[in-house]
Amino acid sequence: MLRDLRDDFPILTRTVRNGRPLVYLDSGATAQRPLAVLEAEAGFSREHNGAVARGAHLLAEEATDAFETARASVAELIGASADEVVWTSGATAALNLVANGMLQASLGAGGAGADRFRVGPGDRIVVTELEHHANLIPWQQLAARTGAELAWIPVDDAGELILDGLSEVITGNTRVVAFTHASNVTGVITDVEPIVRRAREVGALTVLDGCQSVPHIPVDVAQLGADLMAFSGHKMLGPTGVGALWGRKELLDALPPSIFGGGAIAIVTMETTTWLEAPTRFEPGTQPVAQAVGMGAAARYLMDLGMENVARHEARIAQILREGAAALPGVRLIGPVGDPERFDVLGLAAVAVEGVHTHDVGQVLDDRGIAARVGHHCAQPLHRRLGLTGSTRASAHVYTTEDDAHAFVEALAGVREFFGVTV
Amino acid sequence: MLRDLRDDFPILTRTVRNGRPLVYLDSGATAQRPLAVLEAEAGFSREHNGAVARGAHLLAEEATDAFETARASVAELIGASADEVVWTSGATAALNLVANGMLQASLGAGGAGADRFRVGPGDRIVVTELEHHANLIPWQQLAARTGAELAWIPVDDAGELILDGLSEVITGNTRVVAFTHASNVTGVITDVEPIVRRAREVGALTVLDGCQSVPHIPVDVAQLGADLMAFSGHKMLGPTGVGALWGRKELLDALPPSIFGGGAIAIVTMETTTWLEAPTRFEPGTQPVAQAVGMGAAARYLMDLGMENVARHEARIAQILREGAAALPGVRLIGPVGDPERFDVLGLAAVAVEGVHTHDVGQVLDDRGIAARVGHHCAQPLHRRLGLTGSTRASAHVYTTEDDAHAFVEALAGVREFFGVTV
Amino acid sequence: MSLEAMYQQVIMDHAREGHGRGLVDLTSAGRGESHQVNPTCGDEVTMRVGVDGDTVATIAWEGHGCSISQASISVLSELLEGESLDTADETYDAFRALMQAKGEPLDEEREDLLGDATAFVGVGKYPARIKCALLGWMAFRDALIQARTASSGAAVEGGEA
Amino acid sequence: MSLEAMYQQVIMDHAREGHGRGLVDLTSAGRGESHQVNPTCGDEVTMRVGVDGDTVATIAWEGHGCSISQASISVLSELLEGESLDTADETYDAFRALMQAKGEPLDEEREDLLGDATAFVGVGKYPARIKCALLGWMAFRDALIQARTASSGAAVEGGEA
Ligand SMILES: Cc1ncc(COP(=O)(O)O)c(C=O)c1O
Ligand SMILES: Cc1ncc(COP(=O)(O)O)c(C=O)c1O
Repeated sequence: MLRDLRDDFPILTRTVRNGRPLVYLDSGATAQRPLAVLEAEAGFSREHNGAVARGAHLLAEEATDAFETARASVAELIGASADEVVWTSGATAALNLVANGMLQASLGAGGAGADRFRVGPGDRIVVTELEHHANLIPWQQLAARTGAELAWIPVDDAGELILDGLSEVITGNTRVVAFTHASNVTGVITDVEPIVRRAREVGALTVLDGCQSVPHIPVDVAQLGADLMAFSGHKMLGPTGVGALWGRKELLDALPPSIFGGGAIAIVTMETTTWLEAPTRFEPGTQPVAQAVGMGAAARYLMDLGMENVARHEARIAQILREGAAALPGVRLIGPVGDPERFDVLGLAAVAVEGVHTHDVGQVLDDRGIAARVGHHCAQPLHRRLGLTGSTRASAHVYTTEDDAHAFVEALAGVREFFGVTV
Repeated sequence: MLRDLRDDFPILTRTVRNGRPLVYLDSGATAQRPLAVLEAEAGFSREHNGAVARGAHLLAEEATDAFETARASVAELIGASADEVVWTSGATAALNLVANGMLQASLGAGGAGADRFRVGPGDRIVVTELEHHANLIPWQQLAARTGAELAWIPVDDAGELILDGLSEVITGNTRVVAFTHASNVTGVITDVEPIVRRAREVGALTVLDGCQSVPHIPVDVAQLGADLMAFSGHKMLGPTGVGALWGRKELLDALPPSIFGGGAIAIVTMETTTWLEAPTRFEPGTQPVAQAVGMGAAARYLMDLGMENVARHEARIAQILREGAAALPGVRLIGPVGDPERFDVLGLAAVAVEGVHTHDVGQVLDDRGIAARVGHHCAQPLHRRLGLTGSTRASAHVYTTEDDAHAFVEALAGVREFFGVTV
Repeated sequence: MSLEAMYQQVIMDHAREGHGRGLVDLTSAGRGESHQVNPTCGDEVTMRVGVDGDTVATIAWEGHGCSISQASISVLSELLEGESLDTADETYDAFRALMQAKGEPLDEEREDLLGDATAFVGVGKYPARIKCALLGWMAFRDALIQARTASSGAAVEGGEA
Repeated sequence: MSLEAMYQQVIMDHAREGHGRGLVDLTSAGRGESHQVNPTCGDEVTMRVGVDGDTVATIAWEGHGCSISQASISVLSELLEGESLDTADETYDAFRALMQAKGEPLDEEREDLLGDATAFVGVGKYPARIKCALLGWMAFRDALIQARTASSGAAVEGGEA
C-alpha cells in the first residue's frame, strides 16, 4: 500500500468551518498538490525562468530543458514517447484541440493528409451518454458546424454504458468515437477494448478522456489502443493551467492546428503559414512552462508511489464509500457498487439522497469539515437520464484516508433526519 | 521614479555562464516574477486550492473568492470592469478566442446576435505588417477558412506603420481590424486613435494586442476606444499559463464560444447547449486558478508601483538602449530612436549587426551573462519587409537597471570585431 | 455559525409548504413570466406575476431546487402577493442587501419589510448558496418588469380606445 | 568555456570560405535535393547531393545562417565530397554524436573521421546552437537518401533495359 504521505500535502493540515479539520473529498474536481510539485513549479520561476525554445541564453536553455524533461516524465507515466505528448492548458483544451482540428480539416485545412479528420453530412460522430461536458459539447458543436450527425452509446437505468448494441451506434459512416476512460459520476472504468475494436473495424478515430483514469490507475496508451487521449495536470496532483493531449505521432503530425501563434510555425508570410511537426505545431505562444514543470513533478511523484499502489489504495477507499453509501436507507448510489478487488470502479461515490437536494446535503457535509462536490458534475445528460438533477460526490486521491471515507458515510447517514425526511 | 525593487526578484541574484551575474534583458519574451507573485500563487495552492464556482464547501468558496478578486485587480489595471475580463491561458489564446469565435459565428453559431462577427467572401479582415504571429496567423487562417480577404496596414523602410492611406486599407467591407498596441520589435507604441476612428467609420470591430503595452505603460481601455484587447500574465510579472481578453460586455455576450466544456454552460442536452453570459461562457473547464491569482498579484504589484512610474523608468532604459545602439557603427536599430520623453517607444531595442548573424551576436552576449533574444521574435513578415531574417533584442522591465542597458550596448560594440567583420 | 442557524425552522417550514406553488393562468391586464436556472445545479423556477394597478395581484410558480431556493420562493410569494409595487421593489432591494451582508443583520426598517425573509440572514455567509436564495427573487424581478410594462401598455391602450 | 573555444579559428575560416557554395546542376544518375529551415531564426539551406556508384560525387548548396551553420555546411562539403557512402554515413553519425556529447571529445576513431568538424565540439554545450550546426547535416542526410534511391533505381532500370 501507500506510505504515509499526508505530510507531503500542506493543505491537509488546515482547519475549515467551525475549526474542524479538513476532510478533503473533492479530488475528482481538483486534487491537492504535494510539496514536490509546489517546489518544482515555484523553484522553476525563482531560478530558471526564461523563454522556452526561443532564446540563446542560459536561462532559455535551462527553461527548455526543464520543460522537455517534464514532457518526458508525463509521457513515461502513460507509456508514451515524449514527441507524442502535447502540452495544453487542461483536458478541456486538449479535447477541443482535437475537435477544432477536425473542424479546421473539414473546412479544408491540412491538405490530403488531413482527410481522415474531415467530417460532414452523412458522417457520424459518436460519444456516450455519460460524458463530461468537456467530451460532449466539442463534438456536439463539431456536428452542428459541419452537418455531421451526433450519436451516442446509451446508459442503462443504473448509469452503466450499454455496450451490447455497439455496432448499431458505431456505424460504418462513423469518423470518430470519443468516450471517457472512467466516469466522474458513476466511477466506472470503461471497458475500452470492445469500443476501440468496433471503431477500428469502421475506420473511426478514438479519443479517450483520461481525466479520471490517468491520476488514479495504471494507464498504458499502447495497451489501450485508442488514438488520442486527454488529461489534466490539476487532477493528478499537478498545477492548474496545464494538461496534455497524447496522440499517435502520425496522427498528430497530420491534424491541423486550430490555435495559431508564434513558436509553432516554420515559415510565415502575410498570406500563408507552414507548421512544424507535432507536438510543437500545437503549442503556439508562451506555454504554461512552470505548470508543465509542476505536472512533470506530479507524474514523477505518482510513478515513485507506483500506480498499482495508488489504484489499490483507492480501491480500498472506493469500497468504504460505495458499500457504505449503498447500504444507507434513502440513499441512492449512482452506478454499481463495483468490485474494487477487480479495480472496476474509481475511489469515488456520487449519491442522491431521497427528499434532500444535493446543495443541502453538501451544506451538512461542509458543516462537518467535509469538502465534497454537489451538482451535476458537468454531466447533465447522465443525471437527466437517471431522473436526477444533481448528486453529491465524494472522491479520493492518494492522501485520502479510510477515516475520511468513513466520515463521509457517517455524515450522509444523518442528512435525512436533519431535514426531517422520513421514508 | 521606481523604488529599489531588485530584491523582490529572486532570480536576479543568480549567476550564469562563467559565474557572471545575470543581466536579464529578455523581458519582452517573458518577464521575471516578484516574490509577491510567487507567494500569491504558491500560497493559494498551499492553503486555498479548491474547485472554483463549483463546490459548496469552504475551500471552493475561498478559491472562488481569490479567483474573482484577481479578476477585479486585472480589470482595474486596464480601467475595465471585472465582468469584461475573460481569463485565458495567454494572449495567444485570447486572440484566437476572438478569431475562432468569429469562425464559429461565420459557420452559423450564435444566432442573430452574432451577425456582427460573421465574415465571408466579400468581407475584409485587416491586420498590420508588423504584427506578432499571434495576431497575424489567427486572422490569416480565419480568412482562409471563410473566404474573406486579408489586408494589412503596411510599414515603411524604417519599420513604422504607414497610417496615411488608412482608408484604402480599412475599406467599407472591413469587418475587423486587429493590430498591436506596441510592437515587440520596433518598440513603437501605436497611434491607436486614427485606426479606431477609421474602423468605427466603417463599422469594423477593433482588436488590440496589448501584450507589450499593458505590462509597461498606463493602459485605459475606455480611453483607447478599441473593442477587445488581449494580454498575457507572464509578460507583466505574472505567471505563465494565464492571460486575459478584455472586451466590451455586450460584444463578449454575443461572441460565440469556440472552446467548449463544463462550467460555461446553462443547459446541456445531448443535442444542444446554451451558454452563460461573459466572462463565464469563455471559461470552460478548470481554469488556471492559481495562475490567475498570481496575475492578480502582478497587477497589484504594478499598480502599487504606479504605471506612470513604470513607464518613466522604462523610457530612461529605452533611451540608453536605443540611442546607444543607433550610435554604433555597423549596427542598425530597427524602428526609430524615438523620443522617450514623449513615451513613444518601449524599453527595448532590436538591432541587426552588419555581417554578424543574430545567433552569433546572442552567443557573445550570453558569454557576458546578458540574456537577450535572437531570431525573428515571431514577426517574420516584418523582418522580411526590412530585408532581415532576424535581429537581436534587448528588452526591459521594472527591475532593469541603467547598468544593464549600458552592458548591452557595450557588448554590442565589440561584436563585429570579435567576428572579424570590418566596414 | 451552526447549521441550525442557517436552516432556521421558518426556512424548513417554507421549504415544505411552498406558498404560491402551481402555475395558474393569470388574468390581470399586467402579466409577466420568467424562467430562471441555477447553472451549478440545474435548479429551475418559472414564475408568473400579475399586476393590477399599483398592486402585485398574483404570484404563481413551479420549479425544483434545494430547501433554500424553495423556501425563499415560498417566503417571497407569501410576503409580496397583495403588496404595492413600491413595497415589492423595496423588499426586493432589502433581500438583495441581506444576501450581501455576509451574515450580519440589516437595519430595523428593512428587517421589518423582510419579515420571515430575515431568516435567510445566514445564507449570506455562504457565497455559493446566495444564488439559491436569489433564484426566485430574480424570477420575480424579471416577471414583474414585464407585468408592469404590459400593465402600463394596457393602460395606455385603454386610454386611447 | 570561453567564447574563443566555441568559435575556433577553423570555424571562423570555414564560415567565411563556404566550401561547396553555389547550387550547380547535378549530372550524376543519383541526385537528391533537400531544403531545411531552422524555425527559431529562419535560417535556410538548400543542398544537392550527387551519388556515383559508391561515392558521394558532388555536394552543392545555397543558404544563409549564422557562422556555426555556415561553417558546418562548409566543413561537411569539404569533408564528404568524394568519400564513399559508408564513410559519409559514419561521419554523419559521428557528427551527431559530437553534438550530443555536451562538449566532451569523442573517441579517437570518430575524431579522425570528423577531421576539421571536431572543431564544433564546443557547440554541444549550447543546446540552442546544436540545431544550427546540424542544419546542413540534416539537409545532406535527406538529399543523400534521395540520391541513393534514385541511383539504385537507375541501376535497376538500367538492368531491366
Ligand atoms: C506583441 C505580442 N503579441 C503576442 C504575443 C504572444 O503572447 P503569448 O506568448 O504570451 O501568448 C507576444 C509575446 O510573445 C507579443 O510580444
Ligand atoms: C471525466 C472528465 N473529463 C473532463 C474534465 C475536464 O477537465 P478540466 O476541467 O481539467 O479541463 C473533467 C474534470 O472536470 C472530468 O472529470
